[in-house]
Amino acid sequence: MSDCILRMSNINKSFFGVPVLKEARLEVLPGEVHVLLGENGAGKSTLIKILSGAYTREGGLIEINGQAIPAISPKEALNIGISVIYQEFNLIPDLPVYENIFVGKEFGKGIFVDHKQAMEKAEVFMKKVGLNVSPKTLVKDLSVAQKQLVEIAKAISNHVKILVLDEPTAAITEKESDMLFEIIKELQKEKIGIIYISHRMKELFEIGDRCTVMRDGEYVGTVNLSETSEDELTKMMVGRTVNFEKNINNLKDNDQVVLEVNQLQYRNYLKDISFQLHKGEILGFAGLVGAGRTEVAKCVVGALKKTGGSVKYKNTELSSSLPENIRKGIVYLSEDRKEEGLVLSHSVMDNIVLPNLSKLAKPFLRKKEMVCCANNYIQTLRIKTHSHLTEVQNLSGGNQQKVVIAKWLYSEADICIFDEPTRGIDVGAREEIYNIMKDLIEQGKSIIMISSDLVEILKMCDRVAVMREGMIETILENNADLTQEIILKYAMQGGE
Amino acid sequence: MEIVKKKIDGKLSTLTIYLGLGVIFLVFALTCKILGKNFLTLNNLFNIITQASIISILAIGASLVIVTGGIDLSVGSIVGFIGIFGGLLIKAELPLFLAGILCILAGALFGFANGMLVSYGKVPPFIVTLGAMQVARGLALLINRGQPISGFPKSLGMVMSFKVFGLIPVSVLYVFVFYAIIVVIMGYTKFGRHIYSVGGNINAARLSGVNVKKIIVMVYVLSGIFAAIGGIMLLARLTYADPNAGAGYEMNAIASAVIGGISLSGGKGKIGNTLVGAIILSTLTCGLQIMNVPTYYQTIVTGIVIVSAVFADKKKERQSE
Amino acid sequence: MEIVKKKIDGKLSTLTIYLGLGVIFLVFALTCKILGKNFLTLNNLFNIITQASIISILAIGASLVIVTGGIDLSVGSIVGFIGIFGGLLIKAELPLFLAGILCILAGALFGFANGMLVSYGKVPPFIVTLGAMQVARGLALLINRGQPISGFPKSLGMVMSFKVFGLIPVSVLYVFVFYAIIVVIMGYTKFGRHIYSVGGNINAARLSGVNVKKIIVMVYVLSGIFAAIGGIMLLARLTYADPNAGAGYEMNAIASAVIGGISLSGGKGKIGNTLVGAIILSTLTCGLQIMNVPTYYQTIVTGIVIVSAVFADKKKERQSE
Amino acid sequence: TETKTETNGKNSKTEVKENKAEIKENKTDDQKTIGFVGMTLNNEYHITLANGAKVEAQANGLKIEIQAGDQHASADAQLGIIENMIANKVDGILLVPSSSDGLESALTKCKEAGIPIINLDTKLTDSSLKNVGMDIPFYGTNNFEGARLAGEYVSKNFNKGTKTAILKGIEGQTNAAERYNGFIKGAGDAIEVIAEQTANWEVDQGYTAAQNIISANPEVELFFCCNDNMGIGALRAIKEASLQDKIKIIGFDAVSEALNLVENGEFLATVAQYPAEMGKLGVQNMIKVFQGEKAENYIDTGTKVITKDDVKEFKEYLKTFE
Ligand SMILES: Nc1ncnc2c1ncn2[C@@H]1O[C@H](COP(=O)(O)OP(=O)(O)OP(=O)(O)O)[C@@H](O)[C@H]1O
Ligand SMILES: Nc1ncnc2c1ncn2[C@@H]1O[C@H](COP(=O)(O)OP(=O)(O)OP(=O)(O)O)[C@@H](O)[C@H]1O
Ligand SMILES: [Mg+2]
Ligand SMILES: [Mg+2]
Repeated sequence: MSDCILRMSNINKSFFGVPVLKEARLEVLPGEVHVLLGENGAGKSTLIKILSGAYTREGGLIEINGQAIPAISPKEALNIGISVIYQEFNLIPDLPVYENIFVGKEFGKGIFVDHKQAMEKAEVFMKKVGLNVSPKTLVKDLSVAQKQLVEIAKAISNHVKILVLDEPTAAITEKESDMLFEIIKELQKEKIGIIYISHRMKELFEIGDRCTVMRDGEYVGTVNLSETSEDELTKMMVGRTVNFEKNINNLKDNDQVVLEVNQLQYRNYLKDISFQLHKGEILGFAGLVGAGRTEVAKCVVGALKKTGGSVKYKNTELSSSLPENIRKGIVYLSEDRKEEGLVLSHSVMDNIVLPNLSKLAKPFLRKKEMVCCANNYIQTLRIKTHSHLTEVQNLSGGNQQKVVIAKWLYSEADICIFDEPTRGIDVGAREEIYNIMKDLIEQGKSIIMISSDLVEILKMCDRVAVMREGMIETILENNADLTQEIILKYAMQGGE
Repeated sequence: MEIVKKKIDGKLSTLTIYLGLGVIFLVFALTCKILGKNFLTLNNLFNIITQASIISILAIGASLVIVTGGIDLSVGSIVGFIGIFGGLLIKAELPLFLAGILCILAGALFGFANGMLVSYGKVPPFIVTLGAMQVARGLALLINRGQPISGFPKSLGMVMSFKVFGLIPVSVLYVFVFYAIIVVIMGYTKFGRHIYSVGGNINAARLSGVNVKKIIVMVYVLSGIFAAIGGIMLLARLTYADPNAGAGYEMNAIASAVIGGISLSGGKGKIGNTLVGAIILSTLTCGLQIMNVPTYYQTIVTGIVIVSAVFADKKKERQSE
Repeated sequence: MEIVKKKIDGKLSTLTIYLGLGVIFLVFALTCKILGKNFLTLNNLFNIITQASIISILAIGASLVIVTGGIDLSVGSIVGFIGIFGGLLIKAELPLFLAGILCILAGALFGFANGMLVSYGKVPPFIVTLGAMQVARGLALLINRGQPISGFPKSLGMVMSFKVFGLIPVSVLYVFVFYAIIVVIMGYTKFGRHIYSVGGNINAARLSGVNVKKIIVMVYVLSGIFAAIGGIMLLARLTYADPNAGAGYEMNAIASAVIGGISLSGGKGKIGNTLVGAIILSTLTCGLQIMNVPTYYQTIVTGIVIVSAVFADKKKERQSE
Repeated sequence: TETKTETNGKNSKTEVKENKAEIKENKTDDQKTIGFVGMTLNNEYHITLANGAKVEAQANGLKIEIQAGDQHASADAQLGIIENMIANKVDGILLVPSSSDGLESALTKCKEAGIPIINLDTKLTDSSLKNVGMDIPFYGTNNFEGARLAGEYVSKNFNKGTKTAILKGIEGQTNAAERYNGFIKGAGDAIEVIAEQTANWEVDQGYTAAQNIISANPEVELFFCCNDNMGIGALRAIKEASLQDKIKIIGFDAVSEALNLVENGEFLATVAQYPAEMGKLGVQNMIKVFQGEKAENYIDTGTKVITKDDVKEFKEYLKTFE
């Protein structure tokens, strides 16, 4: 095709001598949403980073509008009109939202910046993406989802020819996703080429035109999304099909309450949170961005100091000491793997064993056992890594998330609170994780699952608590009648 | 409502440091009153700022470097080197103005070497500037074989001791002019905002199109230039060049920045407050000396007051836990 | 194959620092040979380690603190304080052993205060330990009115100068024993891994159930204890207590750690390499003094060699861009 | 020039009287205050100097404010102290300068404020005094002279070409240079300098430097240490190498430990100055200035090489200042 806006061909890239991209290809037409699909670690983000100049390629050709592009710096890429929302946030925590949106392309005359203009312009973009905070808010004070919205605003504020979105919806809910799709459709009209990466199969069909599938750094094929199905794509991606049926849980013990939360308060963010968790139950938490689900979880485990109410674990009041609660068997998997989940500069093994060192210290740590257990999880979760000693920051996003999951699985806790556990995880691996959750239930453990992915909530949970503006709006039984629409209605407007 | 409250809180927290300075002033003024000493006189206020002037100029450079997440240990030695270098130039009868320019160039050169090694060489700033500190001190000793220089023309002294309107020491003006400029640069220019972004998240800054290496080099160059200016000021203040001059100044400069709330992890802090930090340090020295507190106690009290001032400043952070 | 290559690469990169030390040794040995001086003798090797011994012990504490992302500027002053404090105790005829215990307690107390202010008080480590540095120095001067102490029993000197098997100075043994212990602690205990995690990502560590505040306090306490041990060693080495002793040691200790590859941003670094860093520094001093290089050049050469050594070490990082 | 300065002196005296009137209003008593600006108070020599002044001032019913720069002994710190003393309206200043020509700015400020100065210990250079147009009395001694005496002692008692190592003070300091030069001058060809290193006045650095010098030059016979501290360090290194019989040490300052070491033969000699005397004379003459009399212009407090023969006597003399 000669009229494509972007053509990448025969792209190679290796890290420390390990090839990651092997003759990878991608062709994008103007005005199309081109989906890039592949398992965790397939090389999608790497391909994108080569396009944006964040990495240098080791051979291959990049053409834009038929013109070959040499190796370029991120700044040059931006100038050409390549705008990228990276999978890992690239925001500056101590600068306000509006400055983050325009960093590197500040408004103003000569050397000076015009803060006022920047703020006004920022508000326009923020409104577009549905970010309802003051533009002066510091980015570090935002929730993960809000940060994602800042990234989107930042990307669309560029004058773009090619827009790349690397898992933009992994951390946001339906409402914001819909706004994003509106924006994308607007941009399509301007004949912009859009590359879209996501592991949420459902939305691909909603937004995408064509889809390129990658496996192990290689090009597998390109298909028209209107002519294919989820199963077919999954097969191209992981080489097998994956079932998507509702999980039916017979193990739930309604008489045995393991966790009882009563009138929990947290400053002015949470009001009167009350719920019970039963033995062998998966309790889902749904809600829009900023509804306060994360705060509930953090107050329960003691990562935040609650300002009122009580949390009872097996009929005894829980202290607000996090290490003590972890020892008792209540663990929290953070939604923010970069800030709170992982020590990025440490190895896969060190991250997995970190919460579990007490088990391994007798009194000296037994390295063999550590290696053994790390490799065990690398296998069962199929974490794609060179070895257990690889630094986590060198893993792909989804594989990093698997490390976070591994570290909490290994802790063998009684109550697991998983906050967006499958954020950025591919369909195949998602299934493994669901299976592991089922195993946990079978062992008599209980799970609270916070997720922005309603498909997953409906598939896994026994009951669903829907939150809105710091309160639990309702708790719904997950029976055959429950649909995404019902949950969304409660999340957005409340019960009335 | 809440937003308003938050705003006031925010303002207050940047005000804590001024409050701290105010309290220190008040305590000294009262104690001195009781002891029958003069503390709160206009002349003494000028003294305090003059005594803070050199450190506060160095502290500008220190702050910039710290905001990018680095550190500059070389400024004290550069002060010493510039004294001898400038001294030799003046002795060779170069016009003061030209000597000044050459000194600033020399300072910029040191800074440039530091910046290149940090940004392109990937050597940690601590090591680079520790090395530069030793090289500059060695050169200060070497180029005049360890000898101090004296006997400068009167005009040199006027560079620092001249009084504007016969009242305000010019050194006080330098401080306010430089700080006014740097506050504008940091707050209202692209360069300033880029410095914050580099320190806040270097990868994000790079991927957003900020030329991070250039920014880092420029910041070290500026630090070198301010060190040179400090060196010239010290030379003029003493009309004497000592190859050992400036030893330990880097620590005072860094301390001023950190007391003023510049975070050593980078990306954060208001540069104007650095001046307050420097003035707090010199107020302490001045006040304790006027009260004739024995030297040993002075050290102890200074240590305790610095920690207490910052401790008070962090009240909010402690509460937010 | 590739994995093997990577492993060797990894090993090599931790080896660069040893290589650097090797090169420095070689250069000195050859030059001294030519100049007809003795450098490569067993006795001189022991000298080098003995001369590095105190700094290398302090550098253990410095490294621990740096791994948590902090810094400890107070150790040099604590060395000075402990000299006078221990000296007074010994003069008061306390048994050496008991005096030693009390010194270590005093060091631990300083460290405890530092740690509490850093972890619970949220005061930046730089400020806390700068304050502690001044307080400790003031106390060192105060408790004996600025006077040194001398005339200690012979047995005190033996604490450092005793030779095991009539050959190996006991100070060399101290160094290796302490490093052996700390290498095991950092690599093979829960406490050690927790220290790394706190420095790597304090939030992640906290949410993983690490009691980060306790870890931070303990690390500063350890730094205080190692400073006290260094102070006792210096007292024994000189059998003379000088209230100014140890000034500037903190910088040498931190430099040793950073040359050894401990990252000032925390979470990373092999503590064993800190010892290599300390030995590099003392080899430089020793070699240059043996060659009788004039002081000016010594400072300059030391500065350049330190930067070059680390520059060579960062080759890989530069390439990976 | 002399007459000129005298009128200057008178001027300042009248100004002092005005100040006095002001102070009377503030203070309840008519006590005069002397400001003592030390080089540092972190070592024995300077503490003794300050104590000499303090004891004398108290004996005469005067107030004395003792301040000093910290370990760096910098001219800048002293300038700050003097500025603060001027602000605080002291009546006279005893100055132990950190360098002989680094305090011109400070002197000018005192002159402008009309505060009389007496210079102790380290002499301000004539060119400095000329530059600021002041004539300042000096009581102290000459470091060069003291070191030269030590050198002469060596040339009398040692063979020609004695292999000598010198430990120097902080590079660039006036005292350090004078002591080094004086010794070289006095010793002449009696010594062959085989090594010289800076040990920054510190005990531990003296120890390290001596250790390295000994291992590079086992033939060394004499250490001249520009202060006793470095000598104390060198002694440790020599003892450890069991070379006490072969290597002699000469120090400088006559601090108490050095005197003990001379007494028991571990130091060959040390050079004594009379710091307490300087402080005492300073106060006595400042009183004269206060009373409108002329201060003694120059008193050499003398230096002496203290050896085993006269160490007892010298210790007796020191006792009178305790
Ligand atoms: N900086 C790096 N250093 C070493 N290896 C890397 C680096 N970045 C990526 N890799 C490796 O390259 C492979 C591809 O990573 P990439 O991030 O492109 O995957 P991805 O397709 O985006 O996966 P995900 O869906 O999990 O985001 C992974 O195996 C990863 O370990
Ligand atoms: N410490 C804090 N300071 C300021 N605002 C806060 C703080 N903690 C929480 N908030 C605000 O409280 C709201 C609830 O955030 P939270 O992260 O719990 O939402 P959530 O339901 O988990 O949504 P998501 O995870 O999808 O973003 C957000 O608007 C967030 O900005
Ligand atoms: Mg990816
Ligand atoms: Mg959340």
